Amino acid sequence: MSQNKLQKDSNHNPRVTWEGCSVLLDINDGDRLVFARLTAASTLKIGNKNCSLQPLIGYPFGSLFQLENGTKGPCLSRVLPATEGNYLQEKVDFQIKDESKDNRALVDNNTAQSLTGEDIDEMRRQGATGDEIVEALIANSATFEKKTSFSQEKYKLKKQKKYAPRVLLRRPSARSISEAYFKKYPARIGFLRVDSLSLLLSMANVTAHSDVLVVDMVGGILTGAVAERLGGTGYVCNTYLGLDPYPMGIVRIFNFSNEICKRIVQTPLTDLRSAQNGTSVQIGSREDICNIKSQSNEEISSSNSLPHTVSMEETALSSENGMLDLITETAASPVIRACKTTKAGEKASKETINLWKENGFSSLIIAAPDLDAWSTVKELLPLLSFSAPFAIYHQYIQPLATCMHNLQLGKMAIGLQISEPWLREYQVLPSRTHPHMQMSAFGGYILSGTRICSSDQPQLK
Amino acid sequence: MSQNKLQKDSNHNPRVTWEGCSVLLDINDGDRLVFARLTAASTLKIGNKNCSLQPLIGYPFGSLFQLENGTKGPCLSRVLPATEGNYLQEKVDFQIKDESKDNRALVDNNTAQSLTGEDIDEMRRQGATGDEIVEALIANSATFEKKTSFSQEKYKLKKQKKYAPRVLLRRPSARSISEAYFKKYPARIGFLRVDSLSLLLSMANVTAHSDVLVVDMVGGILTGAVAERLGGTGYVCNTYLGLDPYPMGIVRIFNFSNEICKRIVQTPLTDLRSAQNGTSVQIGSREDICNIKSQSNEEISSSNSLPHTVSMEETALSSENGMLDLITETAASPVIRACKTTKAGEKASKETINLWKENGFSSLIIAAPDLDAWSTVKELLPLLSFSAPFAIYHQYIQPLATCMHNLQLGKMAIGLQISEPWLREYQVLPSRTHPHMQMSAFGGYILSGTRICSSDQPQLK
Amino acid sequence: MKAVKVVPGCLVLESGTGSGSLTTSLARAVAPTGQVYTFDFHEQRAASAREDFERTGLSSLVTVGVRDVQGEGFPEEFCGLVDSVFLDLPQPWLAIPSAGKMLKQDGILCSFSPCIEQVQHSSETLRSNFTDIRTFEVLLRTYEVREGKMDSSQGDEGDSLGSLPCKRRQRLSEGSNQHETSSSPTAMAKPSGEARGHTGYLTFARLKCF
Amino acid sequence: MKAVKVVPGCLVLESGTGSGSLTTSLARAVAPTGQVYTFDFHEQRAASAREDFERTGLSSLVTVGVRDVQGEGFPEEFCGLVDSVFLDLPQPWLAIPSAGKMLKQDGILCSFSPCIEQVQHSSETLRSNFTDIRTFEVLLRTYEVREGKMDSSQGDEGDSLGSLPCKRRQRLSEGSNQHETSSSPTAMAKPSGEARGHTGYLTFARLKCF
Repeated sequence: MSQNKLQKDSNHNPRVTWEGCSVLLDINDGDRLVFARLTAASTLKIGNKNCSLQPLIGYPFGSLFQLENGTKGPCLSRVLPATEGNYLQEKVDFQIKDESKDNRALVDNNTAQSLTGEDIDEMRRQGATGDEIVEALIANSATFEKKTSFSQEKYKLKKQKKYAPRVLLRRPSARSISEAYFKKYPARIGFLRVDSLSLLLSMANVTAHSDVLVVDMVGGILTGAVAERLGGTGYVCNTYLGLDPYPMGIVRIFNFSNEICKRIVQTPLTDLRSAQNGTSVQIGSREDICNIKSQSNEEISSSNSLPHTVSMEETALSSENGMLDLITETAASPVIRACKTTKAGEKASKETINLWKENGFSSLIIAAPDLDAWSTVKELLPLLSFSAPFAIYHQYIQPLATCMHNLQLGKMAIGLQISEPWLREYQVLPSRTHPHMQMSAFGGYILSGTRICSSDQPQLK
Repeated sequence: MSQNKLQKDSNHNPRVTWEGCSVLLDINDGDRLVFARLTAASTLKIGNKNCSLQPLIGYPFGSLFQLENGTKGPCLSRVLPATEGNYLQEKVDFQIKDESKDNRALVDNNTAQSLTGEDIDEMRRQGATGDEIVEALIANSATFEKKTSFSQEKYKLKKQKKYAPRVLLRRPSARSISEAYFKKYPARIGFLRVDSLSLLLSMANVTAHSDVLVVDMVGGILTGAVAERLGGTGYVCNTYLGLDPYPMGIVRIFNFSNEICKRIVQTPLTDLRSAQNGTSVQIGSREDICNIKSQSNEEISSSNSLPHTVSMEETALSSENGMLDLITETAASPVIRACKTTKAGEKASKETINLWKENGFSSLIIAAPDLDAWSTVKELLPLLSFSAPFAIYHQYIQPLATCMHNLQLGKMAIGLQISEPWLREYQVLPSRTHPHMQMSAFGGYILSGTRICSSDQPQLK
Repeated sequence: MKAVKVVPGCLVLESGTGSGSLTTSLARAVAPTGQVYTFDFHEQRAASAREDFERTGLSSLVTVGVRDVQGEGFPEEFCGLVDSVFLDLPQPWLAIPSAGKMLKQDGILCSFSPCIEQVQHSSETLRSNFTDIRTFEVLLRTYEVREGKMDSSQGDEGDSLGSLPCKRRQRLSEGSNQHETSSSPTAMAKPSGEARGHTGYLTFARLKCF
Repeated sequence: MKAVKVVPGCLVLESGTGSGSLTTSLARAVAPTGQVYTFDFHEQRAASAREDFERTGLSSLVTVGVRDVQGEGFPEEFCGLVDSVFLDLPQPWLAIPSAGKMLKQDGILCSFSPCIEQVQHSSETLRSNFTDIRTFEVLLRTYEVREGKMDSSQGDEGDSLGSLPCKRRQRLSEGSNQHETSSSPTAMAKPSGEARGHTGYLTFARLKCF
């Protein structure tokens, strides 16, 4: 693969979106989460309206947009900080110290609203903005004034989400990507929660210039997070058993520069294990096969363009589940895409592999729900340098307990520990502070330790 | 055993201590926890002083006492509510909204106190109270005024604990007893935390008139808690494998009336399991053996008088570990003791056993760290009536997982669930609210479910 | 947890009644000789709870009253007679002084609140007449048990839109290390995915002895 | 968790330095091209941290300053240049306005506080210039692994004063139910008894885009 196709990415201001960049769209305050690539032709369906994503190009990440009726149909226009400020200020003012009203006297039914669907359609035709419709709904609600400030706020937010939906432009990063996946499709990332991911990296001591061996059967989120942390130094070596590399499509959601992409390599375990004395012929022949494999893999990704091509779904705006859609540009701009996606996951060079064989990897991270922890660790641990740390994630504790026990018996590692991270998010609002009522009770388990020299095991020299 | 020996316990006001009653003494706000029986002769060692517990007789549970120098040596005298009120009020006033002082300028060393040990001894000889000594120490501290209010409070409390130790008179109950044991000797109650114990009872649906089958290898805390909940109705049948009943000395710490003690019986599993068609001869012969066993057991208890006869230990007053001592009267008053302790744990009568065989127990609770969950459940479940709930506690999840899996496969139970209770205690103080920094991360696991009819298993008719 | 100090024969007050689920467990705990008096501001809710207790056979143990306990306090007739008071009110601190009057010496108050500010305010109010003021959060985590080695750890999220393309199961050749313990049992437990992260805080306090 | 948004090349501010443990992980995260500026009020603590960074070879990545950030804010020279600000201060709300000025568009602030009142006050202050204000509590639970079936579940409390008198281990005759799965694996995990129940709350916020 040529390395010099349209290498413009180092010119991008990473804080401002550019044509072809990947973004995370947060619709209506987390109700829906959509990964998209911004091109002139890409669109997003909100409610029953299709709107172009072009207006999002060139704006800083963190900008907020609102769906308005433009002259040429619905379009996203930026919400100015002033407006947003007022909006939030109101939100805060609503919270009074000790709630004095309550819902005792309130009988809520559907007759309270005198504005009909037809009235609203008429307002729209006359060019009313979403905010104006929301205000009209409040003015025509018989019960609004009787509600507690909390219920008023809820009512207003509900209407705003329906008639003036907002889209927040977020930068894809290990944190935002894993949060989005965990919220909607946790199984695709092996239920690896953001704090567990972060803990894996810190327990495996991933830092600039590390050569990190990973087994990533969690869609690429682990590989991406390690690469992000390495920042174009060292290597993340994504290894696999058998002939086919594990899919790592999530890596392409990061807006990695070519410098970073080059540091992400895929290597079959057989190549890493082949006799320490480096029979390069053997490696060479394996490499040919794998190259073909990885190319055909790229073709698939190319036609799908993003790892999980999910058709846009009509989403009830009141949905509390949230939605993670991965949308694809309808008319593709293949050049830009190619520039973003070709580099990550190439085969490691013979020289690099030989260097690893000589020095050992500086750490190991395994996140492979389908592999038995102990048999995997047993094979991979000898590839590490001595005193290299490792961290193994699993959903079940028992395989890790067995693995830890065997590592202890075999005197293969020290500092062994099984940890379980707990993450509780809090609602912090005046007079209304408490942990979230719903939470993920489960962040999985991590076995961590440090490799030592063991007489039972094949050794690196 | 005669049932009519000195049956005066129904005359006791259960809110006021009486001669011979068992109490929980909380010394210096949880620093030490001591179970004791109040008699004219029983003493408690605080610091290097022995003081009589007699002054505690006849006072309401919840009363607070302070160690003072009486005319005949150290003695406990009641702290009047007014004093206590002021004391606590000060404590509250100390807390200011946003701490403005900090410890930046403070250099704390041991030269700050100008009062010597000799000075203090001299004050004592002149009859100064503990409170007066504490005040003198504060007045003679060079750094006290410079401390933050928080540090001042800590200093004062530390001195008060040393020179004017306080003893809080608490009523032994399932809650206070299990909290005290969990704090100091968790292994003696199989690490069964108060919320786990409470959950066991509610999952097994223990209520008045229940016939509850228990396997209590946690010192009797489970048996006691069930008996407390039954309040003199139904039965708690404490069963055991082999010939010797499991020790349940903790039951004697509860101040159970004879009505309640009668409802606590011990029966070997062999008796409960013997052929459903009730060969009473067989039962009779077993019973004889067991009666002897249980009598010899009583002799042991009698001579030991309380389950864990721990000699009083000199305890550093600054100790943060807390201390749980079980003290015994030096000169015993055997009549009262006998009245309190003989009844619990007799053999169930033939009639009762036959009734259980016919109707089945109404629930089952197992807390037996040394038994395999599945093999125990397999034997005991058939003794329950259909749709009877059961709850099994264990420190490890794996035996419960295996047990649950086998119950599912054998279609022996429905509504199966493994739960793990979490208990977080909070410090709630103005500007200083947070969960406790140290907590028991571990309350064990509970497998609960409902017995159903299964074709694979021997059935009750 | 809430009912841990309630034993047969106790006289217990509760406000508000709400769905009656705590009332039910309190009634079962005081049976056969105790009594539970529960109060709710809502006439309708009280009536519906009363019906429920009829149906579940608890009506001899429970009396349901309509009363604004935050505003009026508990009825004076219970003064000094009560073993435990349970509060589940938006502003529990308003009912605490009255609760204190109702309790016997050494009686226990338990207040349930979802928000920490309610706990802070209540604890502040409690300090004048109560002692042993302790606040807990109680959570229950449940586990799923599955059979098999490394099996079915994915793909039952309820969406078929493409769990990981790679569904194959691979196993490295099992080594023959003599020390090795058996690899996996056939039943494995794992915490259930979604849990109730919070219901509320429980504050317990004991009336000071006078 | 704290450093999750910090990547190589970032410019990061921190106050206070404290023991320097967060500084160290920040430095490792921004390496090789980024920089961490950390400030502490205590001259002595700053000096000792500086020595530590010399010793661990991080001094090219970390600059330690003595400064009362609550009183004076961060140095003006960093205005609008900073990727992330980390606060571990008794009154973080005093430093938040200055932190907001230092951050780039979309920059992240992270504040660590042990008490909920600090979180409440900080969140209140953050609302004027920040968005995505989220508070987390992070806990780590560790497990012990032991070998054996039903073994050694008691008696290593460190006191010999009489754990349960009955130490025998009894097993019921194993039935031969054909369905049964194997009874116990040889390695079993159990949570470690005492855990750090709380260290503090982490509040994250993103600077509003202007």
